[in-house]
Amino acid sequence: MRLVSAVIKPFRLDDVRDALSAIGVKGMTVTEVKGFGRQKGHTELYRGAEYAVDFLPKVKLEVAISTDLVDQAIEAISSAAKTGKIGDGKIFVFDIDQAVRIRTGETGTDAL
Amino acid sequence: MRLVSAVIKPFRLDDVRDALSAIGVKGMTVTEVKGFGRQKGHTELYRGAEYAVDFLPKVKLEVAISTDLVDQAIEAISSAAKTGKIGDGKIFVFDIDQAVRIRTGETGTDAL
Amino acid sequence: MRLVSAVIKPFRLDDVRDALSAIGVKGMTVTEVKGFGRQKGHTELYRGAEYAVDFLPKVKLEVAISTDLVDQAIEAISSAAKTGKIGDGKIFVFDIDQAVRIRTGETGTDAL
Amino acid sequence: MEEILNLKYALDTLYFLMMGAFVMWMAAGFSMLEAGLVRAKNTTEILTKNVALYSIACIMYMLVGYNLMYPGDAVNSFWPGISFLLGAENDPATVLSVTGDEWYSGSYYSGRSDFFFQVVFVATAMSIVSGSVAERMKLWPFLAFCVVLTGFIYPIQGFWKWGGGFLDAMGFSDFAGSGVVHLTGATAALAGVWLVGARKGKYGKDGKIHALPGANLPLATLGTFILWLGWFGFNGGSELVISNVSEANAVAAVFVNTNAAAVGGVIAALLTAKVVLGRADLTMVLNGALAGLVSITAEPLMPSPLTATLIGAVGGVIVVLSVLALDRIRIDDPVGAISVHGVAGIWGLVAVPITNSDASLLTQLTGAGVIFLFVLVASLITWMVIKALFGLRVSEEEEYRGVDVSECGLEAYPEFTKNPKTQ
Amino acid sequence: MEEILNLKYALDTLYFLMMGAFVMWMAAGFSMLEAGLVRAKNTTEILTKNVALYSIACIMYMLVGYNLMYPGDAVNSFWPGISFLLGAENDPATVLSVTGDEWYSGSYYSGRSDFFFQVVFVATAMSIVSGSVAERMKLWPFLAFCVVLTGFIYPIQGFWKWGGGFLDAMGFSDFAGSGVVHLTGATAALAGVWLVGARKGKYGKDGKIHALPGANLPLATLGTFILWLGWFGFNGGSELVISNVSEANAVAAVFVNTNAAAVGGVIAALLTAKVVLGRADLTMVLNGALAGLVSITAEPLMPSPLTATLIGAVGGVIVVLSVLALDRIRIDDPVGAISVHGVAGIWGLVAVPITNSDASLLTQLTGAGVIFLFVLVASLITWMVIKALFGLRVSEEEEYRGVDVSECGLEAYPEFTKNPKTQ
Amino acid sequence: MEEILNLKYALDTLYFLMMGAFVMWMAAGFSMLEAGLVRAKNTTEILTKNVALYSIACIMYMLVGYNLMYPGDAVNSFWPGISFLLGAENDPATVLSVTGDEWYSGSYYSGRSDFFFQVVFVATAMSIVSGSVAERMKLWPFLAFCVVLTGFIYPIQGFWKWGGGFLDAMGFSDFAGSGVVHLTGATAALAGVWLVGARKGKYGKDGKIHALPGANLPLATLGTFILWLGWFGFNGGSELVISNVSEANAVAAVFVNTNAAAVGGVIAALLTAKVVLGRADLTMVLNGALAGLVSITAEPLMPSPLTATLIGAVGGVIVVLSVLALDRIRIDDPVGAISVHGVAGIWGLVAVPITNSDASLLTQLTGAGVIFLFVLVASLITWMVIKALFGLRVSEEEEYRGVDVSECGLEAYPEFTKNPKTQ
Ligand SMILES: Nc1ncnc2c1ncn2[C@@H]1O[C@H](COP(=O)(O)OP(=O)(O)O)[C@@H](O)[C@H]1O
Ligand SMILES: Nc1ncnc2c1ncn2[C@@H]1O[C@H](COP(=O)(O)OP(=O)(O)O)[C@@H](O)[C@H]1O
Ligand SMILES: Nc1ncnc2c1ncn2[C@@H]1O[C@H](COP(=O)(O)OP(=O)(O)O)[C@@H](O)[C@H]1O
Repeated sequence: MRLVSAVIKPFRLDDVRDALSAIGVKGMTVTEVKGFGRQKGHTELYRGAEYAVDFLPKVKLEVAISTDLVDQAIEAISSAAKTGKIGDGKIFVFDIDQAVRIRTGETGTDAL
Repeated sequence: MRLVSAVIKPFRLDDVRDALSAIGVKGMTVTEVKGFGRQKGHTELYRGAEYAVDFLPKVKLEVAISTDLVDQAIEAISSAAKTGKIGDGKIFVFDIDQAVRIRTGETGTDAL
Repeated sequence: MRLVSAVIKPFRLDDVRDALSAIGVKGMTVTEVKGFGRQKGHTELYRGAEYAVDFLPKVKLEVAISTDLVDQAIEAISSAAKTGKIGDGKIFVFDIDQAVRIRTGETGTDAL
Repeated sequence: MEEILNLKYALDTLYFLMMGAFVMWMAAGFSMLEAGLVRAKNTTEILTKNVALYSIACIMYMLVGYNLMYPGDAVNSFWPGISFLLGAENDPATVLSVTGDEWYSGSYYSGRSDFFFQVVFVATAMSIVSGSVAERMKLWPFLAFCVVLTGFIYPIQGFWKWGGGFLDAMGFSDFAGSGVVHLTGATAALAGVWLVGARKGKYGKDGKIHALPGANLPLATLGTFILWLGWFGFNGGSELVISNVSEANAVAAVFVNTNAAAVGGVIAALLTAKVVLGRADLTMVLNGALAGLVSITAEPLMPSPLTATLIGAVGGVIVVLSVLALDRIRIDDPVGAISVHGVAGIWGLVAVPITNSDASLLTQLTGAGVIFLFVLVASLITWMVIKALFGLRVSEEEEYRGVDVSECGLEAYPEFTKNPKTQ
Repeated sequence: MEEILNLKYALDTLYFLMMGAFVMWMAAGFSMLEAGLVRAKNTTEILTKNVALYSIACIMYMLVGYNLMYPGDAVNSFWPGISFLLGAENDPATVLSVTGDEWYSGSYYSGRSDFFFQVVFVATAMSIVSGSVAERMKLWPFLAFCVVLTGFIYPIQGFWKWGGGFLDAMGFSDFAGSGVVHLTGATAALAGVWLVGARKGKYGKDGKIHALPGANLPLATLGTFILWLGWFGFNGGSELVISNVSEANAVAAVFVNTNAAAVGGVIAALLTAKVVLGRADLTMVLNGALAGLVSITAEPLMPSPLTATLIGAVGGVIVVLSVLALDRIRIDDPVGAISVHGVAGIWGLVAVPITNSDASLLTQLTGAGVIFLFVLVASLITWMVIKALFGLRVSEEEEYRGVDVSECGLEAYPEFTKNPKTQ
Repeated sequence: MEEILNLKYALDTLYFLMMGAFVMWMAAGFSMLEAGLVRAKNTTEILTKNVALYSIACIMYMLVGYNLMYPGDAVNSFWPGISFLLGAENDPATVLSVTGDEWYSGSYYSGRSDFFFQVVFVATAMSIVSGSVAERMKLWPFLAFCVVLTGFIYPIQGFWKWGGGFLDAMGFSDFAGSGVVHLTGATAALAGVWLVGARKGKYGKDGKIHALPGANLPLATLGTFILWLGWFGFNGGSELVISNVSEANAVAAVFVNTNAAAVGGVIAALLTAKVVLGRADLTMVLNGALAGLVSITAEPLMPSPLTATLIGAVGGVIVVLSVLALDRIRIDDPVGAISVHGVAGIWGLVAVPITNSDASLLTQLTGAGVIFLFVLVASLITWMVIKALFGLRVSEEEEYRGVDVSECGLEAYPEFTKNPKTQ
């Protein structure tokens, strides 16, 4: 099992969710995060004074899937999240040791 | 060391924290997340127009513990978080390479 | 590649970001979280009635870096985040299986 | 002379309408105060209740309440007799035919302006109830109670004093309604709180009292200021006429004293909170302002400004202690309305003899007791009937998710709080 | 006698100024209502628009509008002729020289107080527009439209009725402006909505209507209460004088009926929403209150309080159905202003003959039709010219990020919502 | 004749009380404006300060300030002499015994109504201070300053002009208090800001000016509208009587001009912000409205409406530039009160001779200088004594966590923002 974790632009979330559903992903968990990277923040003015917006709003999506689905998932996320402009985000893949579905106690890929 | 990461229903958080404390867990980190899974969202009405609530509020709990505590922790979380209804959530376990307590510089399980 | 994940005090975020930039880290992702640990919450009064603030506001910082940078990153975060008072937080390091930059499709350390 | 009468009548009517408009504005005050002191997930519902209760009060009072309270000729001094809708407006020719001293025993302002002033008072009484039972009482049963209180309970006891019933005959003194309006509202609220029970999570098994902090204190502060402004109409209009030197002086004295009592309540509550709780608890300060206002409402005319300040200050001390005490005996009143309007209302009635030699402590206590008992019993019965028919309280799950979603289907601040809709 | 005239004049002026101040307060009401019903990211801009439109209205009406609407001597009953700035104030000596019956045909209150009362009406008409085109129309083009509406379109049709033009001559009846003010504002809004189009995401490709919930319902409720209070000035002041028994009675009747219609609207909208939508939708209840008020505005004097309640109630039913219907035909009005002021405004005009035998249904329909058509055509032309010159709508990306940042550079609630600034 | 006198007195008293109630309402305006412009974590405290300062102002002015400002017979034209509490109300018999021309030199309205009107002015002056020192000054030392300002500093300089002291004798002209009230408040604020220092994080080491955006702009807008409405009372009531044609005309002119100056300020500030900052900064627009109002306050009677608009517009330009300039010299005023009330206040005084030929530029400058210097010195001394005794500023950690928690123990929006309580 792997955890595919993707940081993406917020307004692409629905597209990415649909793309993942299309390849059979049944569940995912989403967190609102702030990102810092090559895409630079900007400076706002309030009453003539500046304030820097360094961190940009992003969404982090975590999907636990069986290992054989990883490439498809990366592909699905990439194409749905891509705008081609700087700041599109990253995908990281982690190994999952164990998974449990709380409601039933199922473990392993059955739990996903 | 392992990181036990659990996505649960928000109103079970206090019970889960108590259950983990009971088995000797000293710390944890909690994030508000939104979940998508078998438990479906629902549709609301506002001035006669619909809006879909697709993502449901969940809480993600992360606990770093020594490897030998993992089964107990899973057990503790599962029983405290379980309502038996759909949407109870998942537990994922990850391997931790290294851990550091910032205040003291302690590493490994001492840092937890 | 490794993911360095640090839970720190919120008001140290800017310092930590600067310290990481100084060692060449180009991007990071930040999440607002609530922490529970040795640092205890406190009790507030509202109209004479008490309420417990058990979870304390923390910030979680996630940085994907190449393995050889891990020690420097830990050092940078530790020294920038340290106040010496309880509750300074933790650093956990995880192994990353794969990384992809969505915009370009680059993988591995090129994606960071 | 006719021109003078025309002007007098017009001036007093204008005065009365302006004062009534100020009191109407209190409906906004209660709405904001209560919306600020409940949790975010129960905000839409409390707003809906406030808008609807005002409306029901106006309709019921027009249909039957006004005539109950001010009957043409009452059956006896306890029961006014029933009749419907409003009577005719004063006839100009009749008005202008009065002479000299007759004037003030006749109709000196528009009958409709009198109705307008009175009707906004009823709404005030009912507004007191909504805050106390907030965050757990169902919408429709609450509105059913509103029909009964504003159509019957309030007007009947109102008749006893202001309609010339037995409390009036007895010499009971209540200038603008510390008893008739505020104690009435608070007593109905108390009955409701008893029957609906405390909010889930308010009182721990271990005897601990938990705080459920209000979501929006600027709104609560705004509500208090609105009420404060409205109170100039509430008390100032209760002088009823302004068109000569003595009356004008009286209205001015009422304005000054009303303000003085409010500021006395603020400072006293601020200091009491600091001493007793160790902090400048803004919600207590706001309660203090209102308690000061309620305290002076029974007699805003006779005190000197300094005395008025002190009467208000005592109200401010009382209200803080009362809020703490009611919590001890597990009467869960999210906005403190029972303390503000009930406890300070009784203090206001009791304080009348200090400055008004026509009033006696005993009569004041009797009056307070009569109002309290009658409204308590009548309200309890009403709440119980409603409870038996429809239930009073939302389900535990609905309370957890917030009554906004279950009762109104709308969140008040959909973008500001985490979505509490689902477990 | 001179003293009497002095007092009459002073009393009527005071009355007029107070009523005007209440109407001015409606500017705050529209601001809060609209700010509460848009999404958080479009809040600063709607506030800016409201403050600025009020200001432009006052300036334009002073420069040219007032004279257009109330010309010394009109060119004909369709075109008043143009002139600038305000005339001189009434001369005291002249005022005091009138006798007896002459009085009420002369100037019975300060000319400046008349201007003050009238100018706040113009602002009301324009405030109706801002809500309907909210969340997507650019700031400066909106203000350009404001110049034209308040300086020309409103005054010209206002002249036709209140300035003694052909609608007045025809017997068209519109006491305080269900047509002249509310229908005018709503029609200009409708034209704007047509040209600017619906908010992105409001109507799905699949024919689905999506909700874009308002961010702050306590604010919307506060706005409604402010408007409600202001309406006492709006209708109550439209009686113009109060200084004798009959006039005082009339003003009082207007107050009572205005309130009655509002409460009728509240209860009717609450029940309609419950029946049709299955929930006590607070935003519909607020619309109901305002629809009740708009409905009675054409004739707040003649109905009995009960009839006024019913007229308002019909308005409350209509507004709920109208909001749903307009959404079906994809007229995207975030705050429901077209339904509240336009549809209920027409109902108000049509309802006049029920209680006022001087009015005829046909004339009322003619008047409504004339106002609607003139304002529609004039507004469409104006909007189109502005669109051609500057464009009306922000870019898609700006709409996504919110017009607060793109148009004003400021967030309304920087700490309460996620930063929506960047994609 | 007696009936006429009765009516006159009653009418003027009613007018005065209504105007006073409007000014009292400004306390809510300042509260909302300031609560909207501070950060969320400092909101409860600013609300507490506003409610408490109003209360202290009322008490201190009753105890000693009113007599200081309007002494029966002053010691000399610089020092009024001290006495306590309020005098007796006008005796009806005496009032009614005056004849003809004597009238307006005697007491033409209730003495209590005069106190009521005056006392709400004091509170206004003090409200100006709270905003400027917000977000870092301690609660209790602030209230200590309030005691001194409202009991002594304000009344003494007020005596110099309105109590018949040397500024009045000199021909200094200040109709409703651009100087006596607004410049006084702003100067006291300036002294406080100097001594308490800038908010942490406002000015970077690198000379950079950082923004600390206000948390709730709808609230700030509401506050501005409340102040705007209140200003009709502030300026309109300063005519003092209304009961004849000339006075009624004067009051109406004041209403119209007050409104005109506000709208001038809005439009000018909007355009200035657009030109200078490149954006339609709502907070500047709100400051512009208030600056317009302050500008016209020294002379709202004589200008034509057009001139009043222009005077307000100059105020609107000035205020934007002043806000930017004060930031440059590191005077950290979170709400812009020093610019709005101080800089525009001076402009208002200086502008009087434009339309009032009785005033001279030199006298106006002298008056402004006298008020500024006296209040500055008196305030500096007071602040310094308080600082020495109790300290003025919260600790750095408390400032970081927000003064709501450290000073009041309560968060204003516990559910809307991240919990800022702990590091
Ligand atoms: N090394 C990193 N570790 C963790 N998150 C990162 C890292 N680099 C970038 N991110 C996340 O990805 C987002 C986009 O990265 P950025 O460098 O701005 O653009 P791009 O994805 O186009 O390279 C950032 O806002 C941040 O949230
Ligand atoms: N594959 C997955 N990867 C990550 N999170 C998941 C995954 N599946 C479910 N979740 C999380 O668990 C929550 C509950 O899952 P759901 O399928 O609704 O019910 P259940 O836990 O009863 O199977 C979801 O809301 C989501 O947050
Ligand atoms: N075992 C753990 N797993 C995950 N997060 C932890 C763990 N222990 C502590 N934390 C996080 O670190 C923060 C600081 O820990 P705490 O024990 O309070 O102090 P210290 O870091 O000084 O030991 C906690 O608030 C929590 O967010």
